[in-house]
Amino acid sequence: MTDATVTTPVPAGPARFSVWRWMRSDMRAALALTYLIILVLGAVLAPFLAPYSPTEQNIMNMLADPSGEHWLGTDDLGRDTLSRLMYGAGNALYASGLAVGIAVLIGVPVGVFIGFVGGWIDEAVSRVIDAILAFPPIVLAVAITGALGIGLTNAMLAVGFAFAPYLARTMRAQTLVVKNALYVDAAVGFGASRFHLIRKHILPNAIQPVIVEVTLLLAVALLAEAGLSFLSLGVQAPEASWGGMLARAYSYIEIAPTQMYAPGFAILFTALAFNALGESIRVLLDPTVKKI
Amino acid sequence: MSVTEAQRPEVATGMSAGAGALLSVDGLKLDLRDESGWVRVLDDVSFQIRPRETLGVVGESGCGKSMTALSIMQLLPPRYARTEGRIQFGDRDLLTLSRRQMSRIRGRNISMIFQEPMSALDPVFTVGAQIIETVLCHFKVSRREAEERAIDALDSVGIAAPREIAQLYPMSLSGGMRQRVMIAMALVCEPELLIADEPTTALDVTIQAQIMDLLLKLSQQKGTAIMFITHNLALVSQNCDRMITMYGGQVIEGGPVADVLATPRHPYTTGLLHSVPEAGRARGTLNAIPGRVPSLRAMPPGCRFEPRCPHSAPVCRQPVGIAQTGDRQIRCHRWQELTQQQAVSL
Amino acid sequence: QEATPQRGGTLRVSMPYNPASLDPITGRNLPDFNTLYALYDALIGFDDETLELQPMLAKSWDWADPSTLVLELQDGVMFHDDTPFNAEAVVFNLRRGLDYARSNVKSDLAGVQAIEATGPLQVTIRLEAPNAALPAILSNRAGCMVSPASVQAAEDGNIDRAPVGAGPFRFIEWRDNDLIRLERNESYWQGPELPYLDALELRIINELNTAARTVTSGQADVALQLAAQQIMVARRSDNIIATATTSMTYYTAFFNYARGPLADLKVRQAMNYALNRADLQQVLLMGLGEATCSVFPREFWASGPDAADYYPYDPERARALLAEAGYPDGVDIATLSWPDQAAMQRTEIIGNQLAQVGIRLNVTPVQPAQAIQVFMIEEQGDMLLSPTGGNPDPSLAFDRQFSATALRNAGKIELDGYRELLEATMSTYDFDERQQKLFELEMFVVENALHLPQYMSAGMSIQTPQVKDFTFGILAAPRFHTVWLDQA
Amino acid sequence: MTTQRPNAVDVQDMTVTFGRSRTLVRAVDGVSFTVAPGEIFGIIGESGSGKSTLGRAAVGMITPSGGEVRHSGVDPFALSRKALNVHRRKYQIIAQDPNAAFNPRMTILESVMEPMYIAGIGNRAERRARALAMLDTVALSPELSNRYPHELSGGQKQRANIARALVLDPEVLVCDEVVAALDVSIQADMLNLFWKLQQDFNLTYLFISHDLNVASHISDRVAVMYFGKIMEIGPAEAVMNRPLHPYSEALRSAEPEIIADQAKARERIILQGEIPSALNPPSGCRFHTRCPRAADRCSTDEPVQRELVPGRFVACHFAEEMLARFAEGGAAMRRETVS
Amino acid sequence: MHGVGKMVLRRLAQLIPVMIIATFVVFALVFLMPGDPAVTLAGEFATEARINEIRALYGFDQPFWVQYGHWLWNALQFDFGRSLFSNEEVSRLISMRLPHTLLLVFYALFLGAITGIPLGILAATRQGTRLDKAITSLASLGVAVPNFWLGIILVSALALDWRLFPATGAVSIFEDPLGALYYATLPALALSTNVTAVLTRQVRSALLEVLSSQFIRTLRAKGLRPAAVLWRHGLRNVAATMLTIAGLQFNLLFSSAVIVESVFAVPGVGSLISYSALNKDFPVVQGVALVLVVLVIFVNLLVDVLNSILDPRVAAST
Ligand SMILES: Nc1ncnc2c1ncn2[C@@H]1O[C@H](COP(=O)(O)OP(=O)(O)OP(=O)(O)O)[C@@H](O)[C@H]1O
Ligand SMILES: Nc1ncnc2c1ncn2[C@@H]1O[C@H](COP(=O)(O)OP(=O)(O)OP(=O)(O)O)[C@@H](O)[C@H]1O
Ligand SMILES: [Mg+2]
Ligand SMILES: [Mg+2]
Repeated sequence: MTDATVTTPVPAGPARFSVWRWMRSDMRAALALTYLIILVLGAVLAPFLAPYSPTEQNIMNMLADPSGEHWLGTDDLGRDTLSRLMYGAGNALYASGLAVGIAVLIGVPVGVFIGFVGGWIDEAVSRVIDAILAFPPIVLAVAITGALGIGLTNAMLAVGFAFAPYLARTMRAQTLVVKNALYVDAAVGFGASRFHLIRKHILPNAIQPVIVEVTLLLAVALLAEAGLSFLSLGVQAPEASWGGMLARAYSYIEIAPTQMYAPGFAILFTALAFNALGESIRVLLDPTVKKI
Repeated sequence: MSVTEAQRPEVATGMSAGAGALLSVDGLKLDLRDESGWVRVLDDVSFQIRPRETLGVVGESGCGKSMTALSIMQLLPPRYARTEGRIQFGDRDLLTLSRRQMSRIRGRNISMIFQEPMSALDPVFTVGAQIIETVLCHFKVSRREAEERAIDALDSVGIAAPREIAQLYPMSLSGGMRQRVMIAMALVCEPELLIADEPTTALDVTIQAQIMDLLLKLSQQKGTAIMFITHNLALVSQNCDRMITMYGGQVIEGGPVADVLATPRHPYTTGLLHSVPEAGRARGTLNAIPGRVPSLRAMPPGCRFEPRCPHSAPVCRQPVGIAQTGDRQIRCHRWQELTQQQAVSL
Repeated sequence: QEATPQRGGTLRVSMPYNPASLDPITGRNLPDFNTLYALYDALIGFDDETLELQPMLAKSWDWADPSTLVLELQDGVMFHDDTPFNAEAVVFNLRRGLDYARSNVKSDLAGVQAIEATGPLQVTIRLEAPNAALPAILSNRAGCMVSPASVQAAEDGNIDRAPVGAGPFRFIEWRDNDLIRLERNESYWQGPELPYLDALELRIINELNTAARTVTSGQADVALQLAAQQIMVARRSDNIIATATTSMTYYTAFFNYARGPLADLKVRQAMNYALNRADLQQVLLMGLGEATCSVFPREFWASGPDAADYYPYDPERARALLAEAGYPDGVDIATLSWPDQAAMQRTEIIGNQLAQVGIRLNVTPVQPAQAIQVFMIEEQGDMLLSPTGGNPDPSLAFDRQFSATALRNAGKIELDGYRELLEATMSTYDFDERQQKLFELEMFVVENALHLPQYMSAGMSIQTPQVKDFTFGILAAPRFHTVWLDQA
Repeated sequence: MTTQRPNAVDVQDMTVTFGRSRTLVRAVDGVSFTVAPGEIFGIIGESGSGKSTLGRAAVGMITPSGGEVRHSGVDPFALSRKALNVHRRKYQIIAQDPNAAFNPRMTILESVMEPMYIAGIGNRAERRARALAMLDTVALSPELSNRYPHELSGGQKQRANIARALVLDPEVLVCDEVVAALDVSIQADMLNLFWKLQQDFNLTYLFISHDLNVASHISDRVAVMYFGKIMEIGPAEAVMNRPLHPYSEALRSAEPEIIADQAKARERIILQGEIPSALNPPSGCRFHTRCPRAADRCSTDEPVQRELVPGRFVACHFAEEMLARFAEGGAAMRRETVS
Repeated sequence: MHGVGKMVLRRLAQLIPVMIIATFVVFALVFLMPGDPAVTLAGEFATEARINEIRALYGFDQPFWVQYGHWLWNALQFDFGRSLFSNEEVSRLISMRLPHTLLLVFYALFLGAITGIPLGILAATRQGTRLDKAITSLASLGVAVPNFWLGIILVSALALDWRLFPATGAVSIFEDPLGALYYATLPALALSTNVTAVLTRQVRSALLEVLSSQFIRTLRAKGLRPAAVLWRHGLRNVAATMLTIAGLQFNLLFSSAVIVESVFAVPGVGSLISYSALNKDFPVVQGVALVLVVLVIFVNLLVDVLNSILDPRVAAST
């Protein structure tokens, strides 16, 4: 081998991924990200920013309309809606994150595994996945929540379980595609172990659509939390959760209809932001569109 | 399935373009738009196709062969493509036609077949239906009549059981069969010009031979002129009357095939000829053209081949037009010098 | 009302609960009576307002001795299937209540030794021990008379979905969780005029706002068992009549006083002092209920003068009691609560009030069915927040909550003196004496703070003005036979 | 070719099948050949004839369902899984499509370093140095090494592909259609490079191509495959110019040539029909459905492969006739070509 | 078609294990739930002895496998048992309630289709324009909005304020088809936003992909007008996508129906199953889940069959 080339300086490759450029290229994603950052900040800094405690009751001033004192009014126990919304943001993010985290933790390894080994294991597990997928997810989530017990965490675990098969299916399909890629073949030719193949080649390349799906699932999980809270499965009083706020507001809909709006729009906007981000990541990760 | 003269639209009969050309492309420029803005893909492309003649178009990948064809057919979306120049077909400039007028010419007077027979047919319609559709699109005939013509067309491209094949979907046909269907579809309206964009590249040699044979036979029978696009010089040498070589979005050389291949005048054509491997040629000594085609956004201002040209001289950095000598065209500052050198070295 | 009742029309009722069963003895929930009393007449009736017992299918009842009750029956009563109602039928029904495997009234009739038809229209019931509650029991599920023929005709004697009674309305159909349709009993024994209505349609709508909306949007005439929110909304509207009547249902928290912090009387009392019942009632029932420390409404005959306000809101006292009990830094109470929004809201407020004195509730939300399992059978948790009540007889109300055999008594212990007081209320048939004994029992429960009563609920309903003479009685079990529709 | 050393690759009666029962495809069906060390062995055939499958099985990437494969006398399939993984490093494949040959999430340099990482060779710096050196060997400028695959042209990727295959010092390299996706001018360059590398590293090539010109240009010997079987094996030049099998002859004639007027005039054999379905292969000689010479016995008897002239193996009933024709017309033909 | 028949058979064979697994999953889940139906069955003033009696009476004290096996055996004979709580035959419950849910689901699909498909086509044919952006944004909104929240808002606006539609309830489609549609309009509208949004997006991207594929160029090269290219070939090629989406949405619509049905007091299976699951009404949950799963699988099968008729490639690949 020619050793002379060893010292040849290797200039840096093309510019790396830059969030800044990504955001500039996609206004909607930029907006979504900004919103989510504000949301996270709002949630984290809620103890400092929130005008009131989220659990401080003032039942003499219940269901107050928005005013200078309470920007978004008060709830059925006279608690400040804005403060609850801010504290609820944390729970909302925690809830979606937890559900999707569980789904990823279960779905991705299962999908990769069965896609990679194939054969009867794949066949059998795929049937189970089919069976679970045939259930309306909320029905499954209701049943699982029932089994785990009521509460935000349990409800979101249930949602995570219900979504896991979706991810597993996507992951399996991707694994099947990537498994047959020429570069995997090449690595096999170099004597790569299965572990190496999965870690270095299959996972990084198969995970792409899953990343997109995960972002979209965050929105779905948020909506599911609202739904389950509406069915009284997700509440964990007295902590604030948007779904719980919505459900509670619903029982006063005719007395204080405005109470429906704050948590409803919070859910809507956040789901919207997750979706916009997901769509943007989809474009970003699409190798045929060279954006950055 | 003959088509009476009366049915032919005016374009074809009024053959008034200069020097009896069927198609005459003049100073064609094409700009395409992508994420980073407009880029010139074709720059001053000129050539002619005479009735009944077969014109070969060769060049490396990305030199603009397909874009030329698509510009003639006006199949590029106007939002993303801008064309300038003249494309004279019969007595009309295709670039000035309305969309409706153009779609009457497409498939009727000029038809086109594409490289990928796998994806060039609509997968959800039977091949018969797709040919019938073409007939109905251009002739006021009954469905029955159209069906007959479609079967005839399939028969004429050497398909043994045309009625059965017509019932099949593209996916159940082999690549060769699909390409036959494509040819049948392109020729069913008996156009004056057929543009064939790498019709055999995806096929095996034996099938390629069948298809080329078929194309030539049909074009001779029906008097169809062919613009045959390929990157395979050998195919051109065997099947075409005249040829043009393209490089970087320009025509750099043109003329009768025999002449051009025997005495190539542009260093690029020479390079291409010398890079073809052959049994018995000493191994490791193929004459490769060094370097790569520059990107469209970084074309040299002068001769586009200059950076790779073994004969590059300072003059080559000046823009160069195309010169006509006899029935040959050449775009090179130094072609005369080089021809002499060659003569001397011989 | 001045207007004279009119005959005819279909009354459309919205109610939130699907009955568990239309067989009186296999059903189990209070709201079942919305339908049961329309289908069945019981042996003994009661006054809607006072719960005073009245003759019904039994013209009269008499204690021949402290453990023998003799019933004289109405003559000429026919079941909906045109079989006659007589002593045989009564014996059949009571025996069925005792013997049928799926019977839920076995414990009600537990002390019954023998039932005999001592005449065509006379039945004699012999008891093991005196039981003053028996007539009231016969006004309830156990006393609802079912056609024996219909039971014999049914597979396994299961008439849950094929009820045949002698009530004012006969059964047409029951679409589960959707609709129950009843038609006028043309040969109702109480006269040719009654009932006034041609038919009764009970639509089951679980969601209260939605149920209320059926009346505001004209899709129903009456909506039953609503919550305060709906009443408030309805009161804003001119052409909707909203009513709330104090009912026998009360909100409380069951204690497991056999162990843990709640085994200490001082802690139990501290909790009772820490509760601001007036506020609670105001917020949750919007003032429509009645704050109380007792298990009965103040007006009820068995409710004594001192019980209802025994524990005034006194946080200082509560704190002091806690400290005395050895919890100066407060105490944690493992609490179970239902997960629905209304229950959660209640729990949150109570939790907030108790927290002021250092009593911290660690709330676990559980479904109602599960709550009984967890708290009463598995004996987890210190207390369970739940509504309860609606017993036909005051003695039963205590027995079913505080006796060692009662499921609600999670600790399964009785405090000294309780049993004697309870038995005294059962063994006397003299009204005044019985009342006195009941006052004593009530005070025993209140002083010992055996639970955390909060307020009496109100039976709440809304209706259109066309609906006349509809009342939602103190038992929250409406009777429809005198209701009529003003069709003018 | 010395006979002392064992053959680099020795394939005897190898069969490779895919699928089961009704979907059974005999992609390679009873194929025998040997490749000497340092030889370039060309494999020619139409699409679907089993070239890639043969190449992959020959280096142990797929397990044949019948027959034998030996690498310098060693049976790779007798090795344990671990040992095979190690063994395999000396037998590399460069695949046709350079665009799919690289993990899109790894830079070229990382990809080239990967085989050494897998093999556990050296530390990171050493691996990097060797990878860069190898990239230099295939004339890929180092500034490209930190790019991602999609940022390189096809030719550049194919160079990197070669570099990656070479970092483990293989003995045998299967080049599966390595220039098919490239433009002529780049193709010429690559062929030169392949030749040079073979010389420099004393490699053994199985050079698979459907392009007769390419395969015969670079190979010492070629095998012509049709439908899972080898029709003819012989020295490249001889098979090209004096084919002894009608299929080789037809291929040869179908391949266009740049000899302007002459080519047009030349008598061309245009085969009828296409390769039959792999699911129900024709009986007898597989080629008889398209063969211009086919006789009755061709559809019943399968011709055996025999050595007609030293070094030339043919499987055709008419091989002797074809040979005789060359004996007569050979001189005349040669004259023709020269003029 | 030959291929289609085979595919149907194959899918039917696959269906059996899937269904068995599905029933097992639900049975196990319901079984795992803490709480005891016997407690509920015993009533408000039950004693512990009575609860034990009921447990034995209904066989709740049997081991899981026995209960499951028993149920499965009966289910195979189309006997799903009776509701523990209302004693209604589960099959009758389902037959009374399923039509309501199906009406909602199909109505929502229909509403989604008549809005989503044209919007998708419009966006695809105007790709990159403001209109396209507006439509895609609208679609995002449709995915992000909580259905039941929308339902509540629809009720308060359209039903209570403007009195355009009935606020709640349902009418049987068999007794009064028009009335049933009238009643189902608001809930279906609330349900349909997701379908609209997803269809818009998917039709758009599928159509874009089809329109940029090679054969579209062929069609134009042979002189077909853009309209013919779009309507005849473009749509026919995305038909499979649309059907597939509709099939997937079918399942998700049941999901949303669970909550929306309770907001609108629609006596469908959605509210039934959630209510029964919470009460551990085994037979009902089991029966409804089984029917839903069969329905979903059947609809997917139907979609596959239609797809393979519409698109020969599908038939070949399965
Ligand atoms: N949408 C586009 N925007 C910008 N440039 C484009 C676009 N489409 C094609 N090009 C460029 O136009 C040039 C000409 O492409 P064209 O397809 O005509 O080449 P070709 O000669 O047909 O090549 P091939 O042999 O690969 O088919 C190429 O360099 C290509 O990169
Ligand atoms: N993994 C596989 N499973 C099933 N059949 C296969 C597989 N790989 C190849 N085949 C079949 O084996 C036969 C030979 O394929 P192979 O790829 O070896 O041909 P090839 O000569 O390399 O063709 P090409 O020139 O198209 O690359 C074909 O009929 C192909 O369909
Ligand atoms: Mg092209
Ligand atoms: Mg191959």
